[in-house]
Amino acid sequence: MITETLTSPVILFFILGFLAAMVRSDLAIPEAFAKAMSIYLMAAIGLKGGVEVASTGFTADLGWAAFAGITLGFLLPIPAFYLLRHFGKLGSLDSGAVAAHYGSVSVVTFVTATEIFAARNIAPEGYMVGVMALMETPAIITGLLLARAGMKQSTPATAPSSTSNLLHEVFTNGSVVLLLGAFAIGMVAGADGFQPIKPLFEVGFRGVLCLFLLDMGLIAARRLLQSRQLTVRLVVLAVLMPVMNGFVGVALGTLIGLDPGSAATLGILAASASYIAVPAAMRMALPEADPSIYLTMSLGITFPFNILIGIPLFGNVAQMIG
Amino acid sequence: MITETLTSPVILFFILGFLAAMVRSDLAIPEAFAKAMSIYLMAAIGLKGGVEVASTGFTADLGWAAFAGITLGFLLPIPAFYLLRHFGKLGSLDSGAVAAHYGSVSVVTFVTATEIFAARNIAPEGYMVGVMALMETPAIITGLLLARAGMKQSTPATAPSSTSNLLHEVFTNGSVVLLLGAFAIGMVAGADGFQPIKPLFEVGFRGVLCLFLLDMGLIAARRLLQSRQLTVRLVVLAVLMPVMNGFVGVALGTLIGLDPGSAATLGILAASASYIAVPAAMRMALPEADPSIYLTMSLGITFPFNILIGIPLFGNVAQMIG
Amino acid sequence: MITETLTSPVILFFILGFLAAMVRSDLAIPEAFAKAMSIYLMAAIGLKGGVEVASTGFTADLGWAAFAGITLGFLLPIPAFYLLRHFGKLGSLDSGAVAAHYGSVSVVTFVTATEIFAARNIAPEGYMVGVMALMETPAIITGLLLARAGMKQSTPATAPSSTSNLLHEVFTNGSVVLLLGAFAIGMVAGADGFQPIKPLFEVGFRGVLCLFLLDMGLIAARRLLQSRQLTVRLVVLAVLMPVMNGFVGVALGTLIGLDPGSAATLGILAASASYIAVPAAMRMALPEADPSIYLTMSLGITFPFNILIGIPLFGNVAQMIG
Amino acid sequence: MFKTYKRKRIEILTDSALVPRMIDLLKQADITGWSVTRIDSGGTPDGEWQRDDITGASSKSMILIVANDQKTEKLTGLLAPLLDSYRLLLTIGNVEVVRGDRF
Amino acid sequence: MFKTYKRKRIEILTDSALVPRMIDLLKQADITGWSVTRIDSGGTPDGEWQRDDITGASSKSMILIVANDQKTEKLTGLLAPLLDSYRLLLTIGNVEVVRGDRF
Amino acid sequence: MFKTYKRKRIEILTDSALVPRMIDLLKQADITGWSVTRIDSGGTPDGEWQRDDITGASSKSMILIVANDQKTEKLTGLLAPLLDSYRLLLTIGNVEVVRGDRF
Ligand SMILES: Nc1ncnc2c1ncn2[C@@H]1O[C@H](COP(=O)(O)O)[C@@H](O)[C@H]1O
Ligand SMILES: Nc1ncnc2c1ncn2[C@@H]1O[C@H](COP(=O)(O)O)[C@@H](O)[C@H]1O
Ligand SMILES: Nc1ncnc2c1ncn2[C@@H]1O[C@H](COP(=O)(O)O)[C@@H](O)[C@H]1O
Ligand code: NA
Ligand code: NA
Ligand code: NA
Repeated sequence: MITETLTSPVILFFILGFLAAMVRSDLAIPEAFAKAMSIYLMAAIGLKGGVEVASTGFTADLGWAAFAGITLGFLLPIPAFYLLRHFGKLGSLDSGAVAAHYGSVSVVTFVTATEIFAARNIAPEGYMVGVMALMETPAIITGLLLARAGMKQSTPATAPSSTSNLLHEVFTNGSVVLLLGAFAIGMVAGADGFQPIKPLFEVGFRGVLCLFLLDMGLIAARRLLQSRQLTVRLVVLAVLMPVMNGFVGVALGTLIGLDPGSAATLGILAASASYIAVPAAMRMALPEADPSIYLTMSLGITFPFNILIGIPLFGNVAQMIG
Repeated sequence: MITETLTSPVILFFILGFLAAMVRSDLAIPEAFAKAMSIYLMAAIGLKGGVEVASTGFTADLGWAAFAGITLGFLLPIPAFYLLRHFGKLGSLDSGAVAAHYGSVSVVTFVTATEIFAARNIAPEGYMVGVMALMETPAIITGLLLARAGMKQSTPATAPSSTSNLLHEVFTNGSVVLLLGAFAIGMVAGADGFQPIKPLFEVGFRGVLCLFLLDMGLIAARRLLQSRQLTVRLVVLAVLMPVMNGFVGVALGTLIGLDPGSAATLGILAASASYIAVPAAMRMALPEADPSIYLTMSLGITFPFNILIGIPLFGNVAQMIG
Repeated sequence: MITETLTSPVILFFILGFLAAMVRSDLAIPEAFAKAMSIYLMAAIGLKGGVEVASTGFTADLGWAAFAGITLGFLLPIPAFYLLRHFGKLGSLDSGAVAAHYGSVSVVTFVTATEIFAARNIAPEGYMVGVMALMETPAIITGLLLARAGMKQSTPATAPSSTSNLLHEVFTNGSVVLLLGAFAIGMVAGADGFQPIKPLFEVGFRGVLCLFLLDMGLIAARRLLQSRQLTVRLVVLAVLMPVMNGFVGVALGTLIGLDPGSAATLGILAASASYIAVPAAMRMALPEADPSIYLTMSLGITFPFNILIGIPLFGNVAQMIG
Repeated sequence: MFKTYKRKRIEILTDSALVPRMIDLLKQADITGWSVTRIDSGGTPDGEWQRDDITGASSKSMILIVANDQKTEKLTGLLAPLLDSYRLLLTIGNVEVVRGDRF
Repeated sequence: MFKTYKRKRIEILTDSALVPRMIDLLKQADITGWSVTRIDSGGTPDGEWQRDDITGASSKSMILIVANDQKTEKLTGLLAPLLDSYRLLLTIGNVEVVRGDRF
Repeated sequence: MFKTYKRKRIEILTDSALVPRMIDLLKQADITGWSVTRIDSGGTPDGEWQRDDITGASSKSMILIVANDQKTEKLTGLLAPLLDSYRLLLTIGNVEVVRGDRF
């Protein structure tokens, strides 16, 4: 599955971007365009998921998958935190911030995995989009609690933003609102209502994903090149945590009876680290944590690892144990 | 027709944007992307209108519709001005500026109405795009004359931009040039010439409209949240003026013999308030007028009103009296 | 062929943009959108070329075309330099900078030519995309050598960027990397791998080209309006050089046995002047050269000339002598 | 060594739609060099705003000008009566520049 | 003739994600007017960065404020303890403005 | 209370394509912190320009630097000979900063 993955144009564009940045090419995707593609991709997967759920209805599987996803979101940051603190030698602030990223999910890793699993005939269920949206935020709460517990003694000069502010920020986060909103629209509109807008959201989908991954490749490699804080231990963790979380996710998915594609997808969601919702939330809630640590680990190492190795790996595992 | 409207994805995306802004989500569409979608939509409708007219030719109906549109553009600001001045309690500068907005048209209201009327089998004639382009600017002239007449006594410190400057600005306004230009290209190219570029301009159309309305929902709600100048009287007028203008438009359209779809479209054009050409022109020509008044009324109230209620309303009225 | 060209929507959008800027309309395409379209177009043509070469394999023709293209790139700046220096009365710095532009190529001229030749049933071979990518940079080197030879005596205050820096910049130039990268992806993926992403890159292609040429029309005309350095002699050269280079290109293409479409394309590549890779490189390598001279000649005169006259002209010539 | 000159650094914050009008005033004050940059958001006692490219009517720009005292005086005189009605923000600071004769 | 007043021109360079927090502080210092513009790239001894809209976590903004001495003092006092941990850049310069009572 | 330090606020307006070259010069002057923002349009006696991302050759950026007098002096010395041929605009103003040792 790995070699098949590596000849897919979607992945090749990621590699192109990565290499271009590595040779310090000035290739650049305008940020407004990258943001636009990100919005398009989220709207498209939200709609498709909602339309599918409109036809299958709310099933027990869906309920279990949602429950498993939220549970993973809340719990995965805990072992991550201890690894980061004790093996990674990070302070508790930084450990909490990084742990929150690994408990949350990466939208584009999910989308890429869905495409690759679909091409291998193990497409996940439509409701997994909803599961992903639900997994975006719980880890933020756990990560913050861990960070604050660890730094109880030292009081920052000004109070960090109040808990109510933070909860508001977390639940009205743009990507969560867009994913769940598009999901709801898909459910209300159903297959018939989706028909007239389907062309844009289906025809362009994979091509846009290519261009978006081109940009992600550039961003990932530039993060790596510009980082100076990265220790060997942190690099190890940035590979170890997705592997651990991914296995837990696949196992849990299989245990609750999901089909192999959905279980593999739960695995890749667990394995992935957030690059949209969590960095922004951490910057606001823990401004003293160093963003270059969490961005470099999440975007520079874990993201490429998942795209190139994690997706085929968890796909294979889910098919073997499923 | 209203409930049908409310389950269309196009409208649902508008509502999603509106609600997201109301709960103060940080969801945001990059402006360059919004502007790009606006250009795409204008090019697409201009082309389609031109291609249709190329096949039907210039008919008497077209001539009458154009005449009716221009007349409405020149005259509708007059009653609006008096309502704003005497019922709305605005000064003559602000009254003139707001009146110009309500005499002009909203491109995206037109596009949304066309989509909804088409889904109800009362698609307007292709030439209505041209009529819309012609209705963009006359109200600017009337609005300025009214504003200047009202403030004759007080001379501003520097002369506002000269009349020739203003006329130039009005006739070379980007949206007018693009709409009429694309219309002309559609007419020259005809159905055959349009064939090779049709995929982009047709496949994506409704999907782009969804994403654009998502942004308009965000903009409309944020306008409402940020406005402080809005009085109850102005809110009343922002609903009353589109209803009045819309009925006048439908009636006039039916009177000159347009089919119900085109008459309903003339109604919604009369009912709609400009959000592109006129605000920019007013900021230049009447810099002393308060932009937050006209933008909040036009974008924050009248636009959502027309999208949610005006379109189905005038569609029904046109079908009843048509 | 010229009148046919002039009624193609692609060309009509260019004319619309040109006229809009000439009447000083405020029509504007957001730059992020223009840049995005440029990236899309390069990715699309790179992919298509690569997929075609994947099926035809590396042929002798391909090798000859690549060799001819690179040779033209290195040599065409030399006569251009002498014309600019002695007929155009430019200094050697400016002559070298302008000559580099005319030895290199314009991506969008190539794309437009390909579309028009395809509509005339003389579509060029897929490998011509690769040839174009190879022709982007050699002229930069020749242009710089000419400029530096001419100004040997006068040493600039600080050394211009070192040669190794410059070579790096030239070979990692974003557009070169993207074109060759997408070409390679197309070759690896082949027709089958291209299938899933084809919709985006084919459906939208001509439509995007229309909107991009609309922007190029605006840019070209604004360049002309804003330029003050342009002499009659330079205007003459901005038309003469593409004609000369184009004839050389068509003749060479025919001589090495290319089909008429590919020979015509080699002609238009030779005739075209760079507007992406070279201006940026010149600004860095020869900051003392005046950018308004090379941008106005390349974008303001040669680009419109090629779009309106050069493409049909070299198409006809290639068909006659082919 | 190079010599530096004292000049004024003027900032005019204005609606983007009014930039062309401001540039006319610059020219009336014999100022031939300026630079414009977009402002993304801001606030006043009345409320907050974000740049929005759709209407174009709620986007603001900053015009930056380096000028000598005399031109600055002239420009300030031209702008002062408009500051309130056009909602402009005008600041004047001191800077040193190298090629003084250009400003 | 018009009269000019001496006021402070304050620049705060901060992560875009922290702009709302900064605006809260401005309000605490009785400052009701500000303007925000995006910064595209920059560098520190630790390395260089470019604006990136995908994560949003590595984009920076500049907040520009014109204020009188008293408000400036108050704001600086509120900001000083955060400068290091929030990685802010704060500069205070002198400018002249026309409508002094507004700031 | 916090102490403030007098530092220089330097602005370099340059072609975006030349920003990397300017950053090399900053480093030569021992300056390790800077911020870059895009300029959207401008004018000179020769004509007006707008930012254009297609060619990239007609877009300009402003580099903002806070530095102490000694580094400023050094940088000005490095830049002075290039001002004309590179068409740079250089301004130097006074500001107060809080953490003076950083600049
Ligand atoms: N006096 C000035 N104030 C502000 N910006 C200026 C001034 N003079 C020139 N500029 C800017 O610097 C750019 C280059 O100017 P020049 O060196 O004259 O080609 C112009 O396009 C303007 O954006
Ligand atoms: N004291 C200030 N400092 C910086 N910007 C300001 C200040 N006051 C107003 N502004 C900006 O100027 C714009 C117009 O202000 P106003 O004239 O109050 O409507 C505001 O939206 C802010 O972006
Ligand atoms: N001396 C300086 N002049 C201008 N900008 C600076 C300076 N030092 C730091 N910056 C900017 O402030 C950001 C944060 O700096 P730091 O607090 O060192 O992480 C940098 O990325 C720069 O964009
Ligand atoms: Na995860
Ligand atoms: Na109207
Ligand atoms: Na050429």
